[in-house]
Amino acid sequence: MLPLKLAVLGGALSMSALAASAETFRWASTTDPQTMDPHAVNSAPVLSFLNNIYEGLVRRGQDMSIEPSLATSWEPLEGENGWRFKLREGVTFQNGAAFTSEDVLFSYQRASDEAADVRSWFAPVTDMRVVDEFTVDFVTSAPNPLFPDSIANFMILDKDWAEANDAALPARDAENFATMNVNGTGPFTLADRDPGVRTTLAPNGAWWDDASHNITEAVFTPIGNSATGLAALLSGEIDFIQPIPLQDVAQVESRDGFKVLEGEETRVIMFGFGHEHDTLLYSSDVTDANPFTDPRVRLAAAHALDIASIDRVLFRGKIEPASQLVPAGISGFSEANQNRPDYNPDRAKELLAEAGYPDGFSFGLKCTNDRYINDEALCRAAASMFAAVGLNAELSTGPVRDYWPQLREDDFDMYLLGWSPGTFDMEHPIRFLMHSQDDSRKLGSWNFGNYSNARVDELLPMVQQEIDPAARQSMIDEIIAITQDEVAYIPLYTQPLIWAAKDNVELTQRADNFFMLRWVTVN
Amino acid sequence: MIALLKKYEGLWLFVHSPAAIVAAMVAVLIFLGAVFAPWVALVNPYDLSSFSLFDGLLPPAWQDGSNPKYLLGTDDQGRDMISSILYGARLSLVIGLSALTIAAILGVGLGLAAGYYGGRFDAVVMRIADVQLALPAILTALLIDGIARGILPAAIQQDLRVAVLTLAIALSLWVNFARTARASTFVQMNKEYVQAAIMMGQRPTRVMFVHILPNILGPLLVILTVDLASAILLEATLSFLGIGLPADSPSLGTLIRIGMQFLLSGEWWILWIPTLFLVALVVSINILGDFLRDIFNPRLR
Amino acid sequence: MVYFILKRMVQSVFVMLAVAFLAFSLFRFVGDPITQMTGVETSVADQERLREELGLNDPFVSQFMRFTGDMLKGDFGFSYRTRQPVADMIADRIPATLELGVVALIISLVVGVPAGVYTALKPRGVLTQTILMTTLVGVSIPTFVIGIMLIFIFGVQLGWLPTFGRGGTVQIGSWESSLFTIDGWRALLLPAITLGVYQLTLTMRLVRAEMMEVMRSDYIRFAMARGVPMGRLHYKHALANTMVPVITIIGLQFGGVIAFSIVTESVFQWPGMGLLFLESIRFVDIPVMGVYLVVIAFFFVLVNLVVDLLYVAIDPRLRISDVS
Amino acid sequence: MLTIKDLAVKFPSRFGDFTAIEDVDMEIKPGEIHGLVGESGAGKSTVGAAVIGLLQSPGYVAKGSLRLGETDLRTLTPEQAHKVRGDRISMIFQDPQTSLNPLMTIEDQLIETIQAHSDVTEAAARQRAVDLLEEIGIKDAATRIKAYPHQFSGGMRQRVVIALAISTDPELIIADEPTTALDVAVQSQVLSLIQRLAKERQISFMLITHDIGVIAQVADRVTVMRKGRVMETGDTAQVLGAPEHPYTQALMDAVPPLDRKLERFRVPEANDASSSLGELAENWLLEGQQQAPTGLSLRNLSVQFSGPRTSLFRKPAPYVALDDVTLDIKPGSIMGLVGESGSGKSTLAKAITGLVTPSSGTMMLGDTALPFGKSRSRLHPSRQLVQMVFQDPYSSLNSRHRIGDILAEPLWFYGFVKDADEREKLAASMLSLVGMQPDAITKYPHQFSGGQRQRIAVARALLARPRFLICDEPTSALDVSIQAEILNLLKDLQNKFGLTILFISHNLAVVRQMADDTAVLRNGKIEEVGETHSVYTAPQAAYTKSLLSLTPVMPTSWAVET
Repeated sequence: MLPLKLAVLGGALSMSALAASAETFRWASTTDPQTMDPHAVNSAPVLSFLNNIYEGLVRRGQDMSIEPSLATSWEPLEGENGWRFKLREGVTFQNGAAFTSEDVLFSYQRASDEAADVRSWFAPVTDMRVVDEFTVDFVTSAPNPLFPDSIANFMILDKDWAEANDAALPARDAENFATMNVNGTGPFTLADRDPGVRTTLAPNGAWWDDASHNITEAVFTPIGNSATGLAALLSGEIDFIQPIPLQDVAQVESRDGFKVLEGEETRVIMFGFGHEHDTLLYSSDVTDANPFTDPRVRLAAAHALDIASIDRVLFRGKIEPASQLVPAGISGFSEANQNRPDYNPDRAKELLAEAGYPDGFSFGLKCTNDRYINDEALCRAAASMFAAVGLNAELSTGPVRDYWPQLREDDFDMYLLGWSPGTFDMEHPIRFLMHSQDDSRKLGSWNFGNYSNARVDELLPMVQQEIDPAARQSMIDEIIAITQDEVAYIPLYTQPLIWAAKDNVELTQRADNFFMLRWVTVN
Repeated sequence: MIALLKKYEGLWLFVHSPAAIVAAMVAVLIFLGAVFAPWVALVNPYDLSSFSLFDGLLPPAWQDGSNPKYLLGTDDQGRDMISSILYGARLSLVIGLSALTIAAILGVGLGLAAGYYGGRFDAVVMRIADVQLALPAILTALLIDGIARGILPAAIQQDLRVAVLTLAIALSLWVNFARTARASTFVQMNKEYVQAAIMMGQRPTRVMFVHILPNILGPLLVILTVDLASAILLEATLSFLGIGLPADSPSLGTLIRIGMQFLLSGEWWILWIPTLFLVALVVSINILGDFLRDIFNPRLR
Repeated sequence: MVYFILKRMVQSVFVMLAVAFLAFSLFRFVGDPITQMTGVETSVADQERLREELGLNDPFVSQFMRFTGDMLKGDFGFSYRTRQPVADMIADRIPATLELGVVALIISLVVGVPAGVYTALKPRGVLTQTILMTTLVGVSIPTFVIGIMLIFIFGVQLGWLPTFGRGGTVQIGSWESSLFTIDGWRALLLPAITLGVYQLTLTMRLVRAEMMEVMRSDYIRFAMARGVPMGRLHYKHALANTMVPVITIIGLQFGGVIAFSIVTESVFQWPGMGLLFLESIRFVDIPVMGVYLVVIAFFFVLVNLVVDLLYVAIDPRLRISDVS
Repeated sequence: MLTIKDLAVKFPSRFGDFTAIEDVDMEIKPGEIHGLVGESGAGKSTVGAAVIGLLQSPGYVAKGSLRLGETDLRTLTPEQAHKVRGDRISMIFQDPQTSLNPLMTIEDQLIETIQAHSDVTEAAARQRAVDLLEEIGIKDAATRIKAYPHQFSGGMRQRVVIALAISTDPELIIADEPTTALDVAVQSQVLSLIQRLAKERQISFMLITHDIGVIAQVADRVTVMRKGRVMETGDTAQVLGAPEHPYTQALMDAVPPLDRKLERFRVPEANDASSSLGELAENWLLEGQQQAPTGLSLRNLSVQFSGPRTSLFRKPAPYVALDDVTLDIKPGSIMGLVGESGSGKSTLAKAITGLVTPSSGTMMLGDTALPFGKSRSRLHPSRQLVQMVFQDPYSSLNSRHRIGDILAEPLWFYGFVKDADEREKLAASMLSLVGMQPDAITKYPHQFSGGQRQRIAVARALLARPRFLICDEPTSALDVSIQAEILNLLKDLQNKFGLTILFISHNLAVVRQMADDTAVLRNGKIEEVGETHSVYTAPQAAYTKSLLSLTPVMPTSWAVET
């Protein structure tokens, strides 16, 4: 009797939920975009959210490819380094103002200002010029074939609107008008904003592109607690949530009316080493040397890790082991170097013995606990596996907020890092993670352990400027071979993307974990 | 005869209170388990080589797919649940008891002095207590944690985690001790044995600690018990809010926080077994606290 | 009596000042506000200019005076995280927390007081023992576990009540209330119960203890001896006298409500001050943390002043001076 | 009308049933005031509670019959019993401060009581309440009825309590120590009110008290109880004047007379065997007393306390506790200090011991001036020379300390005896000297009765080798027979060691027995001071005269000749 009653109730509820969803699409994620200003904060939640409201000169398609947006075409400049963009005509901002090259210039100046958090995107740019009302030039210090790819998140603001509202620069110590208000060209506009509580978007009727969604209103709610978020989905209060914990996939799949969207993010999770350190910082037994300078020791660490078990227990079979710093499918992926060190604890012990550490040694392992999926659990599992071959990791985990400063201060022996190639090309991790640190040229800026190889450093500029794909790939293959040989990093796996939605929702899961409302249809 | 029986009345009452006996047994069992964890537990959660991810997510012995070696199953790291719980209880009790010790020393000291000296000193102490009351336990703990994160170098934060947590809990609990000690001291100050001691010219410290303190131990003991329960819960709550202990040194609260991830995944034991354990421990301590309260408040008997 | 109230107000001012000082110290010494405000790539000279602009190089005392003065003017500074004025952020969240807290308090009183009276009058009854045991277990389960259990039972499995947020709210002036829609009440129910459970137990136990104490007093025995009807005896005589200490504790319990509202709000994604505070902690958003402290202290002081006034209302000994 | 036969009340406890009273027979006629007298633990209050059906849980009537007129009180259901309460039996409690609900006006409490038992309108009930208050002597009752209990003084409050008790016209009122908490003047008024009510309204009273004087003054008949049993019952004059039962006789012997001084009370002496053990202590005390007895003289001593602050802007009005007191206590003599509560007796003691700081005046102990209050250093010699015996033997000994430690503390603290074993020995010997078993040193205070504790307190005071002893109401918490023993002990010790004693008491009769000189204190002022005999026989001050006349005493004609 009771189960029947419950079933009836449940049915009634989901019907009412269906009725509601025809007009309003509700979704949740863990963090609230902290500002509506596209240049103030360089963080994924903000950029992902604002991509629904603002647009850049170029944008990424469902498969991550670059496609025209506010620019209709672009070509390298002749006679100097840089790119010329032809702008789309007849585009208006949400307040009705026309979009012109002045807005691009203004947005460039705004985004590259000292107060902007995103100014590093424009590090290669030396000058920007307005050619005519619908043509702009970006001049770069060197040939930069990937420049258009790198500015997909560079969003254009209306100059007059921003200046009239005293928001000519991003807010720094106090809010300004752009923190809470928007005026973009994108498919949606802000209807209501209650920070940390609820943000409501409405379709932009005057959008220049054809709207493929059928949403009349979209409500975003941040839900920090993953259990609460999942409960909200399962009780029908929201239509979609991004992400859900891996271990709850089975639960969602087992229920009628819900589906799980699984994909692979482009983010590769890896361990890095303090290549440059003379001694270990966190060792209780080896205090006069840094064993990790020996590639054999680094290889031993790689052999100690049982990726299969990690996949089975921690990730429920949802990860793809990684051999290099980008997943297969990304341009520049080195087909020639697809093998990763296998799980072989005996070999690991041998290698350690060869390197002069038959009994192993202890060292410090730094990890985040709120950055990547199961990051803390991964590190604990890894530490346990390292210990099995004699590598005794002193694990220390912390929030990502404290993490980058620690890495920048070289405060580690080994560390966890996840890397997603912003340009969706292998050049990106080579530039940031493999090239020697070079502050003046902004190279190797995330190569915290300062892995350094002269040949890699030599090859990078060549890769950057090479136009011929085959020649370029062979140079990349050489770099990958070197770094694999020297075990510059231990790539572990590609992080999965797990979203969940009601069955009646169709949406696109893009590999950068950005959620685009314009591809949502509610049936 | 009656006098003799009266002397052991507490014991007598105890023998005739089944709830108290059960509670005491549970508490003692958990306490012993915690103390002897290194000898009793199958694996040591701190020794990463003693367990393996290979054994991860095994259910309790009575379910399919279990390994009889792990009676209550394993967590996502392959740690034996029983071992984790024993070590977790150990850490929870260490934090709880050290926090209580600090709180008791601070609170009883200030409360005694406030009650003894009265006047301005008392007023100042009570205003400080008001400020503390205005910032309730969780808030204080969150704040101290936040401050510690702001001013301590990130590298040593991990190592100081337990200390920070203990301090946070201690600071939020001292007011209870201070208020109780103060109120009881006021009562004792009017007792003639105290006046006799003051009249003799005994040092204030001697009057406070040798004469008054033994007479106000009863209510303090009750506070001690009840606050031990709060301290353990507080630690669990802070862990839930994500500012407790890291997962590699799990307290009971941390185990529950980790377990919350498995609420819906089918691995129920990872959440519910530590939760049950925590509830059993706290209920037992609370029952003992109630029992002590009854003993020390004969009017309610 | 006027003196009594005045004295309490002076004490309140002291508490407020002390908390303001704490908040200020937090703001000033935990982390460097300048590095929090600026990106990694701001030059040192630029930072120094900003420091001078914001008066962070002034003497400590004058900074504190300015801080307190600004607070009194309602200027609470800007959040590091969102760059919004903290005053607005907090003010937006106050209604949610207050409604949650008040409803939880009402639940705890409406259930706790009668339960306390019952268990005091029938100390040996089976029902009494059951109530006492159940509530003991109730306070021994961490609040967050209770909250999540409620969500899964009533939100997910039964589908009766919403699992998060405030549901339908109505804007009354600047006050966003969920008390005027059915939807709002449905959303309020689970969090309020979660928050109320702990207070309920405390209230019940306190009423019980006080009631048992009062029932032994001479005036109750005298009222018994002159045959005052039992109902009147229990409620008019005993309960009224019980209320004085109970009100005190409810005043002090305010702290508990606020504290546990942080947990409850986090579990139910309830958009109150507690949730905001938690987010601020996560991002070391010191200005918000500091102002939250001051606001909480202000409410605490306010509640305790109300408690004092209630005392005066209940107890004629405070209201009317001795004339004999 | 009230007939009690063979009554037994038991309290089930974890150690088996404890029989509180047994074989109690008693009869009270209409309009009769029946005294029920006995020392603590005699079970007097239990009888009263059993009659009105308010035995403290879990006590119960185990046996016997209780009849009120034709009603068998034992067969009533709880509801019927509650109806009888107030309607036919009412009760007056000891402490008027606590027996009225502080949150309700007098009017509300009276009206609810009247309406609970008779079907009258509120207006009628109010009229009756006003009439009642006027009848029992509250002036301006129509206005004052609106007041709350705390607005009445203690005596007035007890009148209100009585008004409440008689508001329903009960046949019987159980008055449990109704005047114990009151000063003599008020006590006398309340007692005459009771007498008047008994006579005019024919209300029967069961007057429970420990005060033989009160019984002698108002009771028609009296029942003497001891340890839960009735010892003797009969007409007051007969029982008190010519007691038949040995217990009653001993009791009467222990009652201090107001009109003459006894050398010693006739009480069974403590066993002499212990006296030889006490030699060690006696010799130790004597050897420390080379100095001659030390007197104390107070000159113009005033003590002010700050009153409660009522305004932020005005300084609180000071409360004068002692006003210009001048007093000389001759070396080696006993000075009696009498006064009602609030007269400043204890303040004087505290001023001398340094617990309270006088605002002006001088204090001389022998030839040395005593510094005031906090300015007296912790090592000042007077801290040893002046010792005190307190009123409440239950709070004057630290219940968490062993008797041995309590007694050894002064020996250690003043540096008399360095060796711990020696201290123990001396302490044990001192116990013998005050009439206790020396093995008591291993026990804790709660293992002793009030009288024994008071002996221990005296022993502690002596172990400081004092020259000046203050006894602040040393016997007011004790039963008369114990009081007699303690008074004898104090007299003996004073004789033996030449102590100077300030003996403070509210009990005029006790002071008469003890003091060489007597001072009468009232509102912080000395009303009269002089040689005890002349103060008692020929008082000069009007206040002294009224005190002496209002103190309830046994008629001299009843007194048993010694």
